[in-house]
Amino acid sequence: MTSVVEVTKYERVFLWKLLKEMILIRRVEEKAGQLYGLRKIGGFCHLYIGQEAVAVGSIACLDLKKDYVITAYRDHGHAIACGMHPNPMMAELFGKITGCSRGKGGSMHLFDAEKHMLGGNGIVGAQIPFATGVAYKIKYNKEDGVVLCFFGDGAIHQGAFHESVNLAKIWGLPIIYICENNQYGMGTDFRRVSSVHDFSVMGASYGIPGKQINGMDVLEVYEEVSEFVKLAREERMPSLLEIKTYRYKGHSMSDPAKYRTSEEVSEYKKQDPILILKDTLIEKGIITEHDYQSLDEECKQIALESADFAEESDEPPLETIYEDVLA
Amino acid sequence: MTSVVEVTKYERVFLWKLLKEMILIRRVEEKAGQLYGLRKIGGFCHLYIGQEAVAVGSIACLDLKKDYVITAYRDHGHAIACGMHPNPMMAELFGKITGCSRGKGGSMHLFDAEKHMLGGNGIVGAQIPFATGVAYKIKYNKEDGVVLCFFGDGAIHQGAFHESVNLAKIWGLPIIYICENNQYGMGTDFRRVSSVHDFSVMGASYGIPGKQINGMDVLEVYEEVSEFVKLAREERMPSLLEIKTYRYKGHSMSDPAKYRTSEEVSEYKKQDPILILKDTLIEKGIITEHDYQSLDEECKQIALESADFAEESDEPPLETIYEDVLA
Amino acid sequence: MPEITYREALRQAIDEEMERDRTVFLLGEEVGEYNGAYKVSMGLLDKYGPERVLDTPITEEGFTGVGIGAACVGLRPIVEWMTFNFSIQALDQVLNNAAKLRHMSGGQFKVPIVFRGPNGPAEYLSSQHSQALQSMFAHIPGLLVVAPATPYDAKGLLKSAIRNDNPVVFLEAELMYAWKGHVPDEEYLIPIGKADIKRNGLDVTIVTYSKPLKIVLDAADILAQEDIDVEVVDLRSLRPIDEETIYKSVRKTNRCVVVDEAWPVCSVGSHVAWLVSKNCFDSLDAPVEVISSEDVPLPYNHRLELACQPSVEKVVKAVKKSLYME
Amino acid sequence: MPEITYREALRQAIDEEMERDRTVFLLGEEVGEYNGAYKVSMGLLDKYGPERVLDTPITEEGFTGVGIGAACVGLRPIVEWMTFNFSIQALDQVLNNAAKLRHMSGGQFKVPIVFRGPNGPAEYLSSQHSQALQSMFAHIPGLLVVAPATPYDAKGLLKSAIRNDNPVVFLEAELMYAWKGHVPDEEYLIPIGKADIKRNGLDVTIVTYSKPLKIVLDAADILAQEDIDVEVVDLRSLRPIDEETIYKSVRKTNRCVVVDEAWPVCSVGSHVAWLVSKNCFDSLDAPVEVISSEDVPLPYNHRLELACQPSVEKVVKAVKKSLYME
Ligand SMILES: Cc1ncc(C[n+]2csc(CCOP(=O)(O)OP(=O)(O)O)c2C)c(N)n1
Ligand SMILES: Cc1ncc(C[n+]2csc(CCOP(=O)(O)OP(=O)(O)O)c2C)c(N)n1
Ligand SMILES: [Mg+2]
Ligand SMILES: [Mg+2]
Repeated sequence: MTSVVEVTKYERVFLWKLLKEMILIRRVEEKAGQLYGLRKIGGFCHLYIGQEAVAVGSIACLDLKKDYVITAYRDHGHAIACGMHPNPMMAELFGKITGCSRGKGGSMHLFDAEKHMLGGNGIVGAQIPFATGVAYKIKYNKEDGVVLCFFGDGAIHQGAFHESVNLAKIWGLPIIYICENNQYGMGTDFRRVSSVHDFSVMGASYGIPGKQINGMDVLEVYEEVSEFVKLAREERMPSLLEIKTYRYKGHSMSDPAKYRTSEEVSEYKKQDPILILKDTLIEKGIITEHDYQSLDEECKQIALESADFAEESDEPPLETIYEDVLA
Repeated sequence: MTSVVEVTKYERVFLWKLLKEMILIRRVEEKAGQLYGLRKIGGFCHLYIGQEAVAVGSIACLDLKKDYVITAYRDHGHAIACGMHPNPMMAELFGKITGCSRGKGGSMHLFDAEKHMLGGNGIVGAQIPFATGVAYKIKYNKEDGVVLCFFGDGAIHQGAFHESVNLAKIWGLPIIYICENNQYGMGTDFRRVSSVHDFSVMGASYGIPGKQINGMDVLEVYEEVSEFVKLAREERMPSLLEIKTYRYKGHSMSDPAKYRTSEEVSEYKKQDPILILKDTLIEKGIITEHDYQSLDEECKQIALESADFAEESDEPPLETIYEDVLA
Repeated sequence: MPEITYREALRQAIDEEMERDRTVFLLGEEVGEYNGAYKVSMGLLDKYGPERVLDTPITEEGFTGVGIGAACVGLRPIVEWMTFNFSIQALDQVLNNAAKLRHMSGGQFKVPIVFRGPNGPAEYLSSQHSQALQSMFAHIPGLLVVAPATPYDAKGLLKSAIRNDNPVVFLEAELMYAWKGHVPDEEYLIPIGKADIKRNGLDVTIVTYSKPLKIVLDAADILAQEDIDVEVVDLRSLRPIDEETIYKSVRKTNRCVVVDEAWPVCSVGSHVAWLVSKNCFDSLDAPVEVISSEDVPLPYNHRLELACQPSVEKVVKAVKKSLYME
Repeated sequence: MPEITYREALRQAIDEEMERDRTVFLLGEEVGEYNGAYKVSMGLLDKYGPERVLDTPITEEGFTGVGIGAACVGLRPIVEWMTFNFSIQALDQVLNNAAKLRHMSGGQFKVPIVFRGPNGPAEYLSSQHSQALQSMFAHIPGLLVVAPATPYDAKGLLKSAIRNDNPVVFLEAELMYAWKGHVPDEEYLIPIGKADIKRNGLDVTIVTYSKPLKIVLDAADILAQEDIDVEVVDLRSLRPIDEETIYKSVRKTNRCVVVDEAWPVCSVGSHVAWLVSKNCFDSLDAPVEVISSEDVPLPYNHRLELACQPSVEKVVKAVKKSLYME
């Protein structure tokens, strides 16, 4: 399968960046999954594999000097797409002091305040009012930024979402609400708990535009989200995007995912976001298979190094228990 | 002004009942307002004057043997329309032991479990999930009833509303969500805090029908709501109705209502729901002015008696403090 | 008596009560097709069907309120919160509806509903997912609150909770689900509001409940080797608290340590410690000690998260302190 | 020193801080065009405009979260909850975001935000609208909690709260808004975490805070006529609690009564009573008494609602009890 977007209009370096970020997310997460099996990582670890095009394609629309990203606990992909280095990320998964959150947050709580990646939130829907507040700051300071607020298909029914969108509309906030519909909230097919199966219609309740977007094609994501970023930036008009995607792994490492068939999973793997971009770029002669292989090697190497970095890092000293509680 | 509905198709006794209930609500509330001024009643006392057609017209669609009514703190009108006698209601406003809630609840917490009037809730929006649960009981027991859930224009933005409607739709619950849009939530014009100004469009987010209804004409309310009661009863399809109305008084007794002009108030008083019905019935020769006057006298008398009843009732004994806490 | 897990004890309690009374039903996230996030409801959907075992969207406020509404008109819902960390989104419904509808209607309603799920830290979950929130619920009049620590108590108390005509907050713990214990085949109920002496002793009373019971019993074993004879009172119910059982024990031992995994301030632990301080004033030979969680959000790192919580060592030390042994 | 109301003291504090620092802004229901449900924000919309004085829809969870987000990126929001009864709808945002974002990000954020509004019973409002909910907030690490009882303390503490880099829960009371007191013209700040001796005495220490301060001082006057010399410690801050000031007083008087208008179980009142019981164990000549609200939802009827709350008589009685005078 190849992208429906005319790729030749993009610079090679941009396409390369998209490809690299997606591969890097995948390789780092595969490494994390492996290390989880070795009990180097514990607790909830929610992998993003299969969904890479969503974070990479939409965050590519931003200028993170002035824009912001906020997401839920399935946050590895967004962190890397925001430019967070895998080392402090992996160290965080290990609970080490060199982790981005000093070992206090773990997988669900990746943050990089400087890179404007503001989490990483474990309470379903709780990041949505928070993200709306970040957008309020942009308006308050008459800045030029926008906020991408990511959440799952499971989160869209939460009252916090609905309260937030209304606030964003009445106050004219530059925020794009992105529902990453990976079809399941834990073991629940979204159709079983949702009154409508096209979430983008919900924008109408708030007088804002809504759109359903194919999230397996990173270029499509990029093109579509760009429009709404522009709308937010230039007209302070919020929007609601439903980006259709799929997670290959269980909800978290401990989920056997019996609620879906292996056929369904294989079906989606055929539209793998990395494969689509790879095939497109090769077909158009923008990269070669060899380019791809060496990029993949490079990403595997970075993932490996992040594991070494995490392994070799120190545990946080006991007295850090009392740190980071109050400023 | 007269009703747009062809009244002659209704039995006189039915029309008389609608008229009487509206007048009774008004007279009892006027009495309550007066007694508040005399400090016989304290705290928050939210009058319904101006909105009578909403409760009376919609509750007239019900069979309260099997149907239920749930509302917020502005509940005097709904209580009377459910057939609650003004005596225990007024006694409750006085905080007397003969009050429907034994003096524990006051104006905001009228209940008559037998008459299926289930409150009376002081937390904006908190009655909406509760009402949805009552509808779940109807489905669970394979009963034939429906629930009318009333709330204000201020409550519609609450997350609790949105979560509830989704549940009602996915479970197929017989409930009609009625937003009584009296244009203000306390001092806030609903347009200032609402993304859309026709709330009935919000039904689309949940795949349920929505409709805007004129709430100053009790017959229009009755006819329209009947349709949706039927839909809920026969097809288990919930719906969202926005009934446009107006409150003549301040938000509560202590509100000087400076946020609106006296012209606006007079404008609405011209479409007074009692006057509309009265004029219609006189015009069609169904009642005479004299009938109306004696009905009004009767209602004033009932209001007066309820005040006497309340005044003469006992205070609750001190030890009742520990009663009604646990079953 | 068969030995079963805490999880299975809960499952049996729900199953038996659903079988006995058709008004009992279960709702919550993943309770049906997934058989429960922690498998407490295993098999119940198959047995009772989707109207009595109801999968909900992730809307704690909404579905908790639905349960309360259904309870007021004659059903007996069991609301499962996937964990108590998420219960705070539903707290308004519990505080302002469940705990008050009977009161503010002058007794017109019964509110027979159980709110249950795992509470307290598990492992490697960081601060949002590692909270022991019982103190907030125990603060609220109009509720009953129970926190059993053994399969036997769990089953007997859950059955009582389901039959009770009041809202009952029922606290479990992820790390307890696999704990085993003897549970009789015959039906039994444990009354809400009764503590239980889990170990008899003469020297010091330890009052505890829920998951920390295990470390308390371990600490008691260690102390026994040093000839310190500990009595362990398991509260089981946090609202109401069985004060008499506690005082009787402390009036015998003259010393008291309270062990509680919640944060210390305004907690069940400090409340019990005050009750003992006041009501056993003339019997106490030493101040009442409280071992609680550290007064910080729980970190993800495992060494740190363990260091924040009550431990055998901390309990041993507190007991010795109350004996002026260090 | 001019005499002003508690309401005006708050207004001045907000006004001065908004004037001093343009990142400070106020949001909440009716704070703007209506000038505040209780008129605390009178005139501020006119002065600062609608972006700094922001009327919100009735969505406590939503607008509280908006404040927290804005705080993490450099603004200093003041969130007004129309009353604390409604704050529970926002508690998830306070507990899981405001109190934890700094922690779970390893210190990457400051969260300079104030949550304020009236707490505790007013009159004739029934149970949903008459709750003193401070104990739930005081339980939570990651927050600061203050509850001033005089216009002077209110102004000085609110200015400190606004300047503080942490989330501060600031508890007022509807019935206190009209109370008057002297407040200097010059700027001053009161540090969070410091209690204040509101009356010196030798015989019994009464620890209290917020609205009950008034009845405690009245009780002290009555007791003085019987030659009972009461010392009154006003906590002012509930998190952290100024333990040293309390202990110093109790070690002098050897007796302690705690007066708190919250429900008794897991409350600020019982927590302070335990702290004193433990840390002044060797000085106490009597058990620490706690006067709290009755452990029931508050009824609407006025006589009943007063009977549920602390009163001068109850305080006098408790003091005498601690002196073994009855
Ligand atoms: C308020 C709340 N309720 C429940 C949970 C437990 N939980 C964690 S993830 C999850 C499913 C969320 O699904 P979705 O929003 O679709 O995100 P995805 O995992 O698919 O990325 C649930 C129920 C939670 N973390 N917070
Ligand atoms: C959760 C919550 N927030 C705030 C309030 C305070 N309050 C009481 S009534 C009200 C306005 C509600 O307006 P609306 O829903 O339009 O109902 P109306 O009074 O017009 O009938 C507000 C803000 C409350 N009771 N509950
Ligand atoms: Mg999902
Ligand atoms: Mg209104």
